Amino acid sequence: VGLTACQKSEAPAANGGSGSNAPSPNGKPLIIGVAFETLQTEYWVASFEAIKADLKQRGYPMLEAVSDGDANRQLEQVKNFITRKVDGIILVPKDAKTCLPIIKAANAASIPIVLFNRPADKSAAKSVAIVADNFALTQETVAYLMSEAKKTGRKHKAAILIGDLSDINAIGRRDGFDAALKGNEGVVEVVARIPTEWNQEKAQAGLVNALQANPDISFIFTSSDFLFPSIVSALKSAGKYHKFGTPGHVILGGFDGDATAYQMLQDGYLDATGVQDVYFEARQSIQAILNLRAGKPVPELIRDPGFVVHQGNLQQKAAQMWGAQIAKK
Amino acid sequence: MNATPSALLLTALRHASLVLFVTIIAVFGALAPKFLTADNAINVLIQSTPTGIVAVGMTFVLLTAGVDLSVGAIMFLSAAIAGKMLAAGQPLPLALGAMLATGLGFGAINAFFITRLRIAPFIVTLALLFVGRGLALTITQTRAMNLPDRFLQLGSARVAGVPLPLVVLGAVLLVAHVVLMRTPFGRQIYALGNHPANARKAGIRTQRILATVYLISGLCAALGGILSLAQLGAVSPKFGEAYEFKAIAAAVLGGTSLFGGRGAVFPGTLLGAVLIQSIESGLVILNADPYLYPVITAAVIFLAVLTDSTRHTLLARLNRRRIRQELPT
Amino acid sequence: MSTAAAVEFDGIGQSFSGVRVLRGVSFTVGASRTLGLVGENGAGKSTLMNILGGNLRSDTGRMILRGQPYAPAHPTDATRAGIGLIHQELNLFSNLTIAENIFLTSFPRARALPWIDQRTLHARTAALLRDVGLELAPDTLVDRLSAGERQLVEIARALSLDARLIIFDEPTTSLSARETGTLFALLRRLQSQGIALIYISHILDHVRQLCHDLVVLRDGAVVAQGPIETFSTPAIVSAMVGRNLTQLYPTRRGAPATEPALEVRGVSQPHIVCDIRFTLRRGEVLGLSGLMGAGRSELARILFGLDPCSRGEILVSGRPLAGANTRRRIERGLAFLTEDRRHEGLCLEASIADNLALASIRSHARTPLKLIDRTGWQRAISTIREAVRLTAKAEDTQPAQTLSGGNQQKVVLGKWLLASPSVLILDEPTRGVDVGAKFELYQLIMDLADRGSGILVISSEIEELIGVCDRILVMSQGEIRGEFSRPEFSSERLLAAALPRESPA
Amino acid sequence: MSGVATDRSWRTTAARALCSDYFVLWLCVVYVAAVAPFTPGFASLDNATNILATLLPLFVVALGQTLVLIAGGIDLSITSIIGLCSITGAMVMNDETGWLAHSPLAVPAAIAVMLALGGLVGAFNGVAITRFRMPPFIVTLAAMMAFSGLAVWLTQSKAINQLPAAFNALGGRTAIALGIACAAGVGVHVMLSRSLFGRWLYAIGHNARTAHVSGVPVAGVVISAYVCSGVLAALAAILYTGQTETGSPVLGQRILLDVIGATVIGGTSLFGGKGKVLWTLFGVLFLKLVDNSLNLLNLSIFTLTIVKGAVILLAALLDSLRTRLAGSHA
Ligand SMILES: Nc1ncnc2c1ncn2[C@@H]1O[C@H](COP(=O)(O)OP(=O)(O)OP(=O)(O)O)[C@@H](O)[C@H]1O
Ligand SMILES: Nc1ncnc2c1ncn2[C@@H]1O[C@H](COP(=O)(O)OP(=O)(O)OP(=O)(O)O)[C@@H](O)[C@H]1O
Ligand SMILES: [Mg+2]
Ligand SMILES: [Mg+2]
Repeated sequence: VGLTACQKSEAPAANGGSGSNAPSPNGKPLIIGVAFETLQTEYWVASFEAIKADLKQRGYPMLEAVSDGDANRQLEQVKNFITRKVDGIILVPKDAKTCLPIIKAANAASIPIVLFNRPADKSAAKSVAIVADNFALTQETVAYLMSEAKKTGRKHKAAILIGDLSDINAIGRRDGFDAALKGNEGVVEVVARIPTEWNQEKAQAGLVNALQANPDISFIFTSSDFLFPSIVSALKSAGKYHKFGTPGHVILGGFDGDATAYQMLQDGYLDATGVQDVYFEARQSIQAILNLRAGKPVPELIRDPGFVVHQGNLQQKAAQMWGAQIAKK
Repeated sequence: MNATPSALLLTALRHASLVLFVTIIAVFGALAPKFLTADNAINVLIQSTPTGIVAVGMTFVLLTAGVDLSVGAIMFLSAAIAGKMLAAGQPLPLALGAMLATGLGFGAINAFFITRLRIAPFIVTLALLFVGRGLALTITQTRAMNLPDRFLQLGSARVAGVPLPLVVLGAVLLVAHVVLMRTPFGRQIYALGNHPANARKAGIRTQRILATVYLISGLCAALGGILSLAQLGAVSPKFGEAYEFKAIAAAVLGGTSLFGGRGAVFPGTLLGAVLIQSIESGLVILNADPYLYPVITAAVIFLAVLTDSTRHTLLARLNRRRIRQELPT
Repeated sequence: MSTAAAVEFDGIGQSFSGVRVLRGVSFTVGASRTLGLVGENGAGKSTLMNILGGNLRSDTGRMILRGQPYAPAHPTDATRAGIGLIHQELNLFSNLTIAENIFLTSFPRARALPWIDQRTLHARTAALLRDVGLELAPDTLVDRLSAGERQLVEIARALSLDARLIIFDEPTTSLSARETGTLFALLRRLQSQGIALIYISHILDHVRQLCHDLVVLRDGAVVAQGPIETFSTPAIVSAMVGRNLTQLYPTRRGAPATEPALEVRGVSQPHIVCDIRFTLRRGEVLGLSGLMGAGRSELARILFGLDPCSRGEILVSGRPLAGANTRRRIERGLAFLTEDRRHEGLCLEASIADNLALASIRSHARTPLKLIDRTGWQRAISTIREAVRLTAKAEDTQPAQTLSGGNQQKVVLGKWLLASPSVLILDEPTRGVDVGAKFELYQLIMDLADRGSGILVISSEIEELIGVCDRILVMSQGEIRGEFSRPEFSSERLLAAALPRESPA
Repeated sequence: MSGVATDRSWRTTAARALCSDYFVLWLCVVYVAAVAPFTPGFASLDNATNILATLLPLFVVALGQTLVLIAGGIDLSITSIIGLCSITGAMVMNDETGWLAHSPLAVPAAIAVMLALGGLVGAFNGVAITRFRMPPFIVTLAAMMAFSGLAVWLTQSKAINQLPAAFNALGGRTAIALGIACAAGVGVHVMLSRSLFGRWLYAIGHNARTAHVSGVPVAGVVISAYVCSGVLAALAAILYTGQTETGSPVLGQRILLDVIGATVIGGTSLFGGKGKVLWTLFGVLFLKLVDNSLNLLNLSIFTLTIVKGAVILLAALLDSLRTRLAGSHA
């Protein structure tokens, strides 16, 4: 809501140039290069928009690049940033390893680089990472779902929608799910592990087939909220889409906290979702660049604790939930 | 010469792909009895409708020795437009009409560049793949869009007890089959694919046929998009991605040649589309290790095509014309 | 009925990438008359007919059709104007049936419905096939037809158009004596119906039998025209080639040696050939005669290793081939000029030089890396160009498909001559080749024989076999039915031996 | 009169430029000249090095694709070969869990394994296509699915780093990568234009039946073409892996359309018999220039895809214009 006002007042500054009235540590506006790996889910779009809005508010021009899942292209893009002499780089790397040469290139040009949402592996290359812990947050979310499942007093058959097997986040969430499962085998038995390749159609078809094989599935976890429309469609066609607390309700859990998830929580269909604090991460990334430029000490890893939103705490957490903000708009 | 073993062998060979298809289904059925239920068969068929319909359009194009790489982009773009229209409160039929019109429009652009400006279909449609996806991303701002429930109801509607998607698929197949096999236009497509220069010499309006073929492909892509949306209920930025490969694979699996002039939509392309979907469905029902999906799918496709090509070689050998009447020895 | 000329050419000129192929061609085809169009390979006959048929637009000049100016932009315009064109290079689609090929642009429709009326289609096709003397089911795939049969289908197609002017561009190249007879009867019937015909052929006897008028083209220009009676055959030949040609066949200098080049012992393949035995001596030109479908081409393909053979032995220079594949057989000295030059003889889009070199290029790859010795290669190409008298206009880098039919044939022959084979099998070697060039081809064949190679010539032209062979075998129903040595040669005896026997009761 | 003459000579020069092998190169030059003034940092030495570094591996893969396309086939499995080779090489030599960790033989052994593996996949493709007469599109599509699935499974989705510095230098140091790519390019060029194999390959692409009847060992040559494509993809995997210093199962997964697109833009025919190394080089260069300039222009991802499509179309349009002009003026 506040964003539009800012955009208007800052409009001339967006052009950058020497006449800008934007304050910055040494008087000139900083050019920040933002390189994303993908913009193909709500979550990344929201993060991207959050960074963009934050930078705009500060009057810093931004260069953008999206590599569409290609680690090599990302390397090219960051090199292009360096060619353009940016003052800082915010990077969503493809994975923990392919980003190392990118970081090295930035180090060599002494440009501060912040990894957004995905950490790099340990190495000599220096960077700051702002991360939500996929593993821990998923574990926490699934643990909540388990406790809900226990309350019903019966054993549940479960399906998990796994993301792209070559995506590090997808793997982290899968592992978090498995970790939460440990010791709870008596409560939940996984009867379907559906690889979705982050594709809605595959998710939908896979879930329909899983429900075909096990019509009594009553527990579904998805590695990303953006697959919820597919899940809802599959559940509806199986006649199993019921509100929380009504008989036949399928326990649903997700990750990300997008607008659809918010809506489903509000309507009482969704049990819980793990939310990453996008606004916190955006703010921290830019602050880290400023601090690095100012020579202040910055920790190598800044954690976004994230939080689980569920039926019990929806009202109090909604304000921090990026999906809720979008849904309200 | 009537009931010799070779006559029996011939019949078996003629229907080799069907035999293989049944074998694959039987294997899945033996491993998971749930797979062989009527419900599941209908499910698999419904799930293969979008691929099937897009592949029917693709078959027309492939028969002329062309290719249409823009089908996935057409699906996405038309879906994005429909999503926006529905969000703006337009009636559903209008949105559906707009989708089909988009498909036709893109088909017309393809046709214009290919027939008027004589650019290779591969390049034209590749370029339109980029343009189409780019436009769609602009329209959606890379956000997922949830469609109103009316759309999902299309997917579960029934006509005289038959699910609507199956009715549409059946109609498309019937029309396409009759057009290809029983109309002058269809037979001329085969002639054109066999030898374009000779087709012109023979007095066929080759440019007109080529143009029509791309229009058909565009229309089928949009129609496939509608059916897919009717199952998903949402448009995501990945919608329709890699559909060009899926459609070509289904057509080629059904015996259509990339070099033109050979192939058929029924049963060829239909079998191809259903086979791909059956494998996926079977694997989910078996709860197979997600890592094995691509390997098994590839193996089955390989086997299917191997059978088909062996069959062709054997048939050609058995069908060789005879000069002499040999006395039985 | 109008008395206007069927068609009038007025100053037609055409060039391809700067080379002039037709220069101011003017002549008239009278109403209901048959005009013979003759000329050397590459004289421009087919090009002129392509202009008439709407495949090409001429650079200069105009045409007048039955008194009306006529400028077709597309082949359909020609069809609509009542012109039927039978192409020199067969123009059929192998993935369609005979019926579909014939009615491709004029399918009979079911009443007011968009789809094809299959019954009418079949009935009309069957009638047309009966007319041209082809006993095949209308729904046979063209893929399964031999060259001769395809030619008949092409003719049936032209008849189906109900054209008032039909052009036959070398229609008998794949036909044997019997089918040619049927065709001529058909042509006479057309003539009597008042249909004008243009008949292009290199067989001057045929032209003489059929035509009322004659036009001779040389190098793209009309060099002679008039009623056929005013020309003697030698006069036509000298008008065509621009010099006097005293002989149609070169005289044989050498004589066959005694040692065998190729021995075939009891070769059999069920349903194809049965117990074929003969010996081809070094330096011998052996003819293989027979009717269409006798199995001559099949035998040649078996000898060359393209088709399987279940029994029998084949020896080259005394050594058995023992199941060697085609490549091995070529290395052992076998060569095979196929009758299907478009699909098996040439790479149409490749250059003339590449086509010429294809079979022998291996011998120019010397270094361990198998790099081509380019000077040696180029030298070989230019020698062979000379030898086969390839038209001087053609450049080595030009794609083979831009050559006239006869010159394409020379390229294929040149390819095999370069491989200096010890046994050369020729399947219809002079198909579409003009008289002058034929003489040269025969000369090349005989020279090769004189150098000690054995030569097997398959031909449907009995005169040709009698003219060049030392000995002739006759095939029928997949068996050898007769052997004739030079003194016994006569068309009647050869034909009699070629006729199929009644099948045993 | 003289006006006509100069007009004619101007036209012949234009026609000659249009017909030459260098057409796409001229297109690149024109593109750079047109775009540089609006694109900050485009015409700089740094950027040229960037373009070069990213162009090399793509060029190497495209070389293999060119061979296969000339023979009238297509190779969709290249991306999976890159991923599979990348992780196998990394498994052999990485410093933590590598089978040959810290051994002096690690790097050469890894390279040998990678190239051999590429060749093996190529041989598999080739044999299936020639011996069993299966369509290349499906064979290589199935190979793509199977081998990239295999690569992801082998690593359980995790990338492998800690590769020896000597190996990383192969792809990471542009000068070395340039040397490797040049060697590959020259090798393939000589093979195509000077060797027996090249002649045979073009003949097969033009008409495989004629080639067979003329004694060309068709199956052997086609299999070799696929093997070459596999080995070149493996070589590209070495370069890519060196650049990213990581063995990743999904390396190069998105370049398939780029590779085929670049090759076809260069002028190679999808129907066989036509193609040259130079054409492919210029095609790759053109594609990379477009990518790079659009990137520097700071266009949003949406606009970028649209503009890229439009530029490809424009290039093709010019190409078809030149073919028509060449037809009427040569
Ligand atoms: N598309 C083309 N491009 C270049 N040259 C061509 C083309 N088509 C034909 N020619 C040339 O035109 C000349 C005439 O060819 P045409 O086919 O008309 O000869 P023809 O008289 O029919 O000979 P033949 O008796 O061998 O059939 C030949 O020299 C041929 O090479
Ligand atoms: N590709 C083919 N497929 C099926 N049948 C064929 C094929 N080629 C030829 N035939 C058939 O085989 C028989 C013998 O072939 P062909 O006619 O070539 O023999 P031939 O004695 O060489 O006669 P000619 O060469 O005069 O036509 C014919 O009846 C022909 O129809
Ligand atoms: Mg001709
Ligand atoms: Mg024959």
